[in-house]
Amino acid sequence: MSAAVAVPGSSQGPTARALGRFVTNRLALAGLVVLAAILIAILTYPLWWTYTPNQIDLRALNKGPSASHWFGTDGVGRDVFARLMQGGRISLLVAVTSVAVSLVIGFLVGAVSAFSGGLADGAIMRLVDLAMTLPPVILLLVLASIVGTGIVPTIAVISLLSWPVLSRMVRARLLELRERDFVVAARGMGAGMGHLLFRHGLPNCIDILVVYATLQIANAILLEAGLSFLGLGIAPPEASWGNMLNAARSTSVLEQYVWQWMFPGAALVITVLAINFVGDGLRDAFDPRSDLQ
Amino acid sequence: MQEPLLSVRGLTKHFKPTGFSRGSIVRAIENVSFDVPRGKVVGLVGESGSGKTTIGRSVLRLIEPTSGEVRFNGIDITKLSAAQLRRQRKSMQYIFQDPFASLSPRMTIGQILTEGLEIQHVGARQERMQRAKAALAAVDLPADAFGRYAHEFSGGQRQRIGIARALALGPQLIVADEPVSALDVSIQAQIVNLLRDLQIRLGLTMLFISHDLAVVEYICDTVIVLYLGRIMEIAPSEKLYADPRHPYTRALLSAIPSPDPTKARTRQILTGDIPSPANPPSGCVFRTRCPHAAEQCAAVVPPLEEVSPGHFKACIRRDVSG
Amino acid sequence: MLPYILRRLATGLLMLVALSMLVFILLRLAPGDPIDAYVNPNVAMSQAEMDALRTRLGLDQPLPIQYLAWLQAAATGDLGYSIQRNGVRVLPLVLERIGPTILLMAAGLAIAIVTGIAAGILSAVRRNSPTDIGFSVVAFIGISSPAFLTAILGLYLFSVVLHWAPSGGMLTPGAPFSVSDLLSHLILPACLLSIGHAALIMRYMRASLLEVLNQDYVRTARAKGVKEFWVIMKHAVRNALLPVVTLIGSTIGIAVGGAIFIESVFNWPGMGLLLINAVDTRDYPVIMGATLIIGACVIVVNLLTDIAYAAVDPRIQVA
Amino acid sequence: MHVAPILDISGLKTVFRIGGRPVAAVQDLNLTIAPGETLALVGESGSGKSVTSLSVMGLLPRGVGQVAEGTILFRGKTGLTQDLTKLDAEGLRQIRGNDIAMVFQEPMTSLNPVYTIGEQIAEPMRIHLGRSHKDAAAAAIKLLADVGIPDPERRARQYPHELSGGMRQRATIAMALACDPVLLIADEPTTALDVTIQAQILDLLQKLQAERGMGILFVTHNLGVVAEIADRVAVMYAGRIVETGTVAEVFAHPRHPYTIGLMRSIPKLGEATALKRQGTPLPTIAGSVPSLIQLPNGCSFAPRCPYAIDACWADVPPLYDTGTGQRSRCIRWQEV
Amino acid sequence: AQEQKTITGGFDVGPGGFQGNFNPLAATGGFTWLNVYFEPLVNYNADLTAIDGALATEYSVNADKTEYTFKLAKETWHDGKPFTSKDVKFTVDLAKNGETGTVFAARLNAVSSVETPDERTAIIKLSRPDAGFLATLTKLMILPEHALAGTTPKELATSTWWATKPVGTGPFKFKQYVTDQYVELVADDDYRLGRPKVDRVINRYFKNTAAAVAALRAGEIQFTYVEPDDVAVFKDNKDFHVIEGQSFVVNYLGFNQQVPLWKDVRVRQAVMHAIDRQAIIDSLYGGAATAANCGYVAKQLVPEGLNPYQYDPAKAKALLAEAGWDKINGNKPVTWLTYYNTPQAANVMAAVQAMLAQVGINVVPRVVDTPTYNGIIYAGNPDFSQFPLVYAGLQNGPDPLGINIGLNAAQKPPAGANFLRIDMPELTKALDAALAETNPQQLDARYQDVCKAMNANLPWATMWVANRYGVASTKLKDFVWVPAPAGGPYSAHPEKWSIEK
Ligand SMILES: Nc1ncnc2c1ncn2[C@@H]1O[C@H](COP(=O)(O)OP(=O)(O)OP(=O)(O)O)[C@@H](O)[C@H]1O
Ligand SMILES: Nc1ncnc2c1ncn2[C@@H]1O[C@H](COP(=O)(O)OP(=O)(O)OP(=O)(O)O)[C@@H](O)[C@H]1O
Ligand SMILES: [Mg+2]
Ligand SMILES: [Mg+2]
Repeated sequence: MSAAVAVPGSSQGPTARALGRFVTNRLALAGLVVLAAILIAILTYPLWWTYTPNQIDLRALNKGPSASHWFGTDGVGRDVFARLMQGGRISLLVAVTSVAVSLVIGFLVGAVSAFSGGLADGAIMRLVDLAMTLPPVILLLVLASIVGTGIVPTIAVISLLSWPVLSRMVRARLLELRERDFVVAARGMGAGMGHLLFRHGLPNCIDILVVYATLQIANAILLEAGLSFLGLGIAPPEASWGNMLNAARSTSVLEQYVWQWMFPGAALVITVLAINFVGDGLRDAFDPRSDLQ
Repeated sequence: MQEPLLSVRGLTKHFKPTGFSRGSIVRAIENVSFDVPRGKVVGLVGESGSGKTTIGRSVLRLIEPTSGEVRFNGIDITKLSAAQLRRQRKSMQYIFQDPFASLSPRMTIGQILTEGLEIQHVGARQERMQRAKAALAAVDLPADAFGRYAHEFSGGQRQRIGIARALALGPQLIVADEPVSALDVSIQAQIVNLLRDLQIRLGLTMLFISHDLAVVEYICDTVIVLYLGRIMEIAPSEKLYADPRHPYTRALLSAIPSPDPTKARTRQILTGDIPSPANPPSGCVFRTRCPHAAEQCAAVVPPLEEVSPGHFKACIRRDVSG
Repeated sequence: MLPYILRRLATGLLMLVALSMLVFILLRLAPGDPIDAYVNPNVAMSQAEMDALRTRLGLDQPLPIQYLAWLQAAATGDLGYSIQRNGVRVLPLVLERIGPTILLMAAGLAIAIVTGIAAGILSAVRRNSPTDIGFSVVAFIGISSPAFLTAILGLYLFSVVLHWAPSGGMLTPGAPFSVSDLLSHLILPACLLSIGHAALIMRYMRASLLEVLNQDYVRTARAKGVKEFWVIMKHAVRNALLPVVTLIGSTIGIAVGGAIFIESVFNWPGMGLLLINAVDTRDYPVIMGATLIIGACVIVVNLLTDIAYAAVDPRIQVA
Repeated sequence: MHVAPILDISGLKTVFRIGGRPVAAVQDLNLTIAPGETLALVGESGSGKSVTSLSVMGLLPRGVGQVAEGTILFRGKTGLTQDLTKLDAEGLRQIRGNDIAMVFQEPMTSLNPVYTIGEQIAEPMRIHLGRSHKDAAAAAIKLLADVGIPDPERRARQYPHELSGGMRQRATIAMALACDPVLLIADEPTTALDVTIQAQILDLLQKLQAERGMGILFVTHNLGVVAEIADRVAVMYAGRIVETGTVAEVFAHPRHPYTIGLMRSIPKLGEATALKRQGTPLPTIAGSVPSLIQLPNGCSFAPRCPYAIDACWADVPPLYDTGTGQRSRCIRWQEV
Repeated sequence: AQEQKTITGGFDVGPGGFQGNFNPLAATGGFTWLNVYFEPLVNYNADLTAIDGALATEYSVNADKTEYTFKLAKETWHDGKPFTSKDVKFTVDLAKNGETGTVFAARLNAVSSVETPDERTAIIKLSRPDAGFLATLTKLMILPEHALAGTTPKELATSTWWATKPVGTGPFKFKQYVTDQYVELVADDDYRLGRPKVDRVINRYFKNTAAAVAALRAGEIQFTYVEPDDVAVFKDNKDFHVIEGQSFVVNYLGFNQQVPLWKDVRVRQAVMHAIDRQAIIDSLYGGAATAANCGYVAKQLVPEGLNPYQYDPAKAKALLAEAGWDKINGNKPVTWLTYYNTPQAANVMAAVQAMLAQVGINVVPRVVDTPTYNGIIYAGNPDFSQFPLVYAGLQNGPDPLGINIGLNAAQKPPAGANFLRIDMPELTKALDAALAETNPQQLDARYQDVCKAMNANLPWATMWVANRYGVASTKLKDFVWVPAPAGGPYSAHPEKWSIEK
């Protein structure tokens, strides 16, 4: 009988088509290229860069950018470029993992709350409210003592701080979704919580999750910087972009040795922008309907 | 006589205002009773807001009825636990009005069709695919639709997919909520034919909801006319069209525009809008728009009376219902 | 309306009790108490001396007793004394800070709202144009700049280098009060504070307006012959504002206790500065009092946001 | 007698950019509407009815759709005839809402939720007629009364969500009539409404037209509605008009297989019972509307047409004049 | 009206400050500022080399060091009432009463009585000699009996008097405190040493050193403490005058004796040899620090022939090998706890860490805030694994016995602050001897013994005593500021401070 309305490329599988949509998005591609370049540089720098991040040189303090030290040196004569690369590893690892963890927590809490409704919903949301009303400094202070420093504790702390806002957004979206016909249909077929969460809730929150994740990556990197004030975060002298930005607390660094914070700052902004564009691209690519545009 | 597959008694649903919204309780349906015999199609017609969807969803317990009982195969499903209900769901399925909203935009047709089977743990993956493909074939869609997304199909095709999804589980009862209202005329007829065909072939029992009396006529054995959550008239379909007894039914029939420009227009236009179900008129709810309303209509809630075998109406003005 | 507000306030009160309990427990879990904060490690003090101070402050009592005593007093409006500031009662101390905080917040948010919304509108209307991309890039720089860096950079640039604004505080010390003096102290921290918020508001406004521009009623407005400018400003923007109102609401909630960096760099005598000082010195009563008041503000602001939402959107009824 | 039409569309082609490629949503379209005349534009979903109306209004989504060819001559209140496709944005804006007004399909979404009904009705009068706020508000109340809304003072102060669907549609009609337009474009104004309300609205439109004498372009997919309201009808299929003529002629002697199919597939009250008894299915048109991206070469209806012959697949047939003022885009029009 | 002469400064910025607390009985810092409106009986001179009279014009001590007689100056309180010996007695009694929230109670333990034979004489009797007694008195601000006698000691602890209308005898009178913003003082016209040259002194509060520096450069304040890092900005600027001075705090790596790592002195020696202190001083401190081979760096306290522990990584490695470091710990990370959180400290620690890593000691810095640090080390039941090694500082002057509390075996908590549980008999003996020494001429020799014991036993790996900095506008004349630990006290003579237009 009648053939389906043909759409270009409809002969490929869903993943291939998502990919196809992604590669036609120029900004997203540019973002991906930048991101890939940053990642490759970060991962391979020990192979082609002379300096190591923690190698001090007390005779070459605070030297500006030069042929041998592209991005200059810092207050103990460490090579800023090497620290930027090493710091990128740490910062991105911390940011990406903590965002992933808080995505999971935030999504699950919000989705379970929305789909269970009633008393459970009320109770969960009050808890979320409580978590949001609590000033973060206090939470940080306590976590600082319980978990100490290091990558894993840092990830744990950042994840724990950031999920409540997300769970609210997820809940709002899913409360609306819950009444949509295709979800009603799934319930009409006897779907339980797990099915609703992952087959319907998750795919339909992708845009929220992507937007949140891209914004949160920047936030996580900055939060990590803030943590070191409280004796949390990445222990010095291990480099992270946040740590490096923190050096600008010193007036002389801020004014005279701008390369010590400008470069990590720029790296952060560029990465966040790239991630954002890639995120936008991914969101569109995951949306099968965007073919229609 | 055989026990009906579905028997609804005194079904009532009141929506309570939630959260922000002020306002009184919405009496969406009030004390509705009817039977759907096995293998038959019962039509439910009425204007927007008359409570058709509410009945359809209460019957499958997609929303919790306020009171009343719904016997399916003799079991009162309003009393089942969540787990028991989930098992029952296999044998009762829903078809939605909006072919755009009822299919997840993020799932392929294959995923949509096997979803129910997966939930009900029917067979292995292979078998589920088989059954889904069979359902797809039953609604005349090509097998290559399996890997595509809903938005790549026209409205009529989407509605077929919705039907296939309901069929895949092999239900005994189908509640079809305005399955053709959103479709073009030329497609409407295709879908009605398809449903009719499937119903006969598979011996399905169906509750067919529509606001369009003309569509209902072809597919239904019995028609229930609903107004503001109350049943106005129940009749076998031949009788209803040939001899409508309730003033509301007659107004409804006459309001349908006739595609024949030469036909003399003897339309009876109802004045005003449907009153709010939050604040329904006393007595007969239709009296505010009824050309025959009399004083006592405000006082008495008209009972459903049998005017001829199988033909019931709820109107106290015997004189005008000729 | 009134019963609704009362109901919300009642739940709010319960939340506050839960919050106080949580903060109390968290504080005791945190390392270091007020006495530890008191001691300059370069000028050592004996532990016996420290313990004597603890006893005087009742910090040696069992925790539940300490909490109940606090709660009982709090119920009568007595939030106790600051440990680090001699003789200062917590309640007035905290209340004194609300004014400056609200002033700074209000100014910062006003700037953020105006610029964020304006930029959001321009971006959405000129979607994918250089203007749009430019605004987006600026917004992302705003979002990814650490607060302390913007604060310190801003301070240096505008105060030290350009001499456009005083370097901190709320009023010139020792000078008689004048509104212009207050404003001159306010403008710089408020602007710096607005950066992050403006960026976020801009992103949301843009998304929301793009959504609204596709709505039927915008087409209806065009069909009526409404000038394009007014189509956007009158018909689209007001609807697009609705989700932004919620965002702003939650921002205010967070911001009441939150402009810690700006307040500490500019020495703005607000809640953030009070709280961070109190945390630095483990001034338990002040921390408890400040979180309580911040919590109360958040609850009230949330309520106000909901009411404001209903005011902007006639479809929502606050019952 | 020949009255100069107020609207004369000729050779209209409107294209959309879909996936980077231009796709013609409407092409080769000719239409005229005389003063006081109602022309019904019928066709299935996606056939280009709304695109046609939006082309006239100059409201095609910017950057996506645009008029590629053809002229839209319109004679407004001033008596001056202008080609709307050549007008600049400001010129069009002055005509919109004033000379040409439009009623949209969805009464739920085409009113702005945050302004009162009265405010929205008054707006075009303030814009085009320079009325003061007070005057316009008073006029809005009168218009509400004209379209049969009881208690208009109170309704004018209410917001759209406080009105029922039927009332909202009346309000949008009132809004369209505010400046006494020469031409009213009604894009499926009753599709979203109940039959009882639809009957009320159709009645209202007929009454208003009789009073004000405006031309109406009535877009619908319901042939029953066409029969009730229109003088002439144009049937669209896949972006082209396939048949036009007076309502009486076309309904009596449809000259295009698509029109025939369409008319047959409308369930007629009381007849279905008979069909059911015989076990015959309802008559249908097989298949579905083709995608604009992949139109067949020749007649776009050929794939679904029971009369199709090889020649149908060769070229797009022209509109044949059947001699009775009726036109059909079918090479076999004489046989059908 | 004539333009008022005002000096505005950040007097409580930096480690010597004590913002927000106005009760001098509870003060553990901020004496520079307190001395502008209060006065102690005796005070250090501005070189911190001797204790001179302040409110006491002169004082004498009896032979067995148990009776101190003070001749009091003629002065009136800011409210016009005369200052008498009654006030001295009242103040000392108050300071001994724990209920007032005083931090002096333990330090004044030895005081048995205060006698007031006449209005201008006060005699303080001790139950036993106390070498630190006069140093303690420099921090005890004399309080007006007439204003406070009506308040119970307990109420005094939480009285608002301190921050609203305190009455002192100093050159300036308290005018107002604007919470967390500033304190404003005005000249006391009848100050006994002459009316102050300026009309007002304002102490502005800064949470952030960087903000204070900005205010200084913007010309809004005329003085503040600055971090060593920031000095460079002012060094060659003719508008500013950099004040440099000893911090009197010795920085050290403290070895926790409760963990098995540092039992062997060779390991401790290795740490000393592994760190190139001179390089760090030259580069990271810009030369503005003095390497310390014991707790002292002042010439008269440091004996000849100390082991200089020259930078010698090879020797360090050898020592570690001898001690069997591989078995003791090897390459496992050792937490290095500190409360120093300035950018400079971070750099120093990075350098030290790198140097220790070279010889095979893997330390991992953990920077926490002061309360956390104190909370960890002074915990009732401390978790020693949390601070096997600390980076800290301890006051070594102007009273050299300041380090006793952290090193004497008798000062293990709870008695004192020897939180590292150092128990080195030779050192304890040397400290006790210094404490008991009553002959001032012999004191330096005793301190040299302490230094020798430290140098040999290495309870700490002593690093250096760094300089501290203040920056004043060149408009300020006769301005005295001394970077003393905890902000003094010392005689700064604020009445002589003046400012150019
Ligand atoms: N979740 C709900 N909360 C409150 N009221 C509701 C809810 N669902 C339905 N109603 C109200 O119940 C009444 C019946 O609604 P229902 O959807 O059953 O009507 P319907 O006959 O299906 O109408 P339509 O033809 O528009 O689908 C309406 O007045 C509706 O506003
Ligand atoms: N904004 C758009 N972008 C791309 N294509 C469009 C757009 N609007 C309309 N089209 C295409 O133009 C064709 C005609 O659409 P139109 O809206 O005119 O149909 P219609 O006859 O009004 O249908 P309906 O009865 O559903 O309103 C459709 O194929 C549609 O896909
Ligand atoms: Mg319905
Ligand atoms: Mg349309």
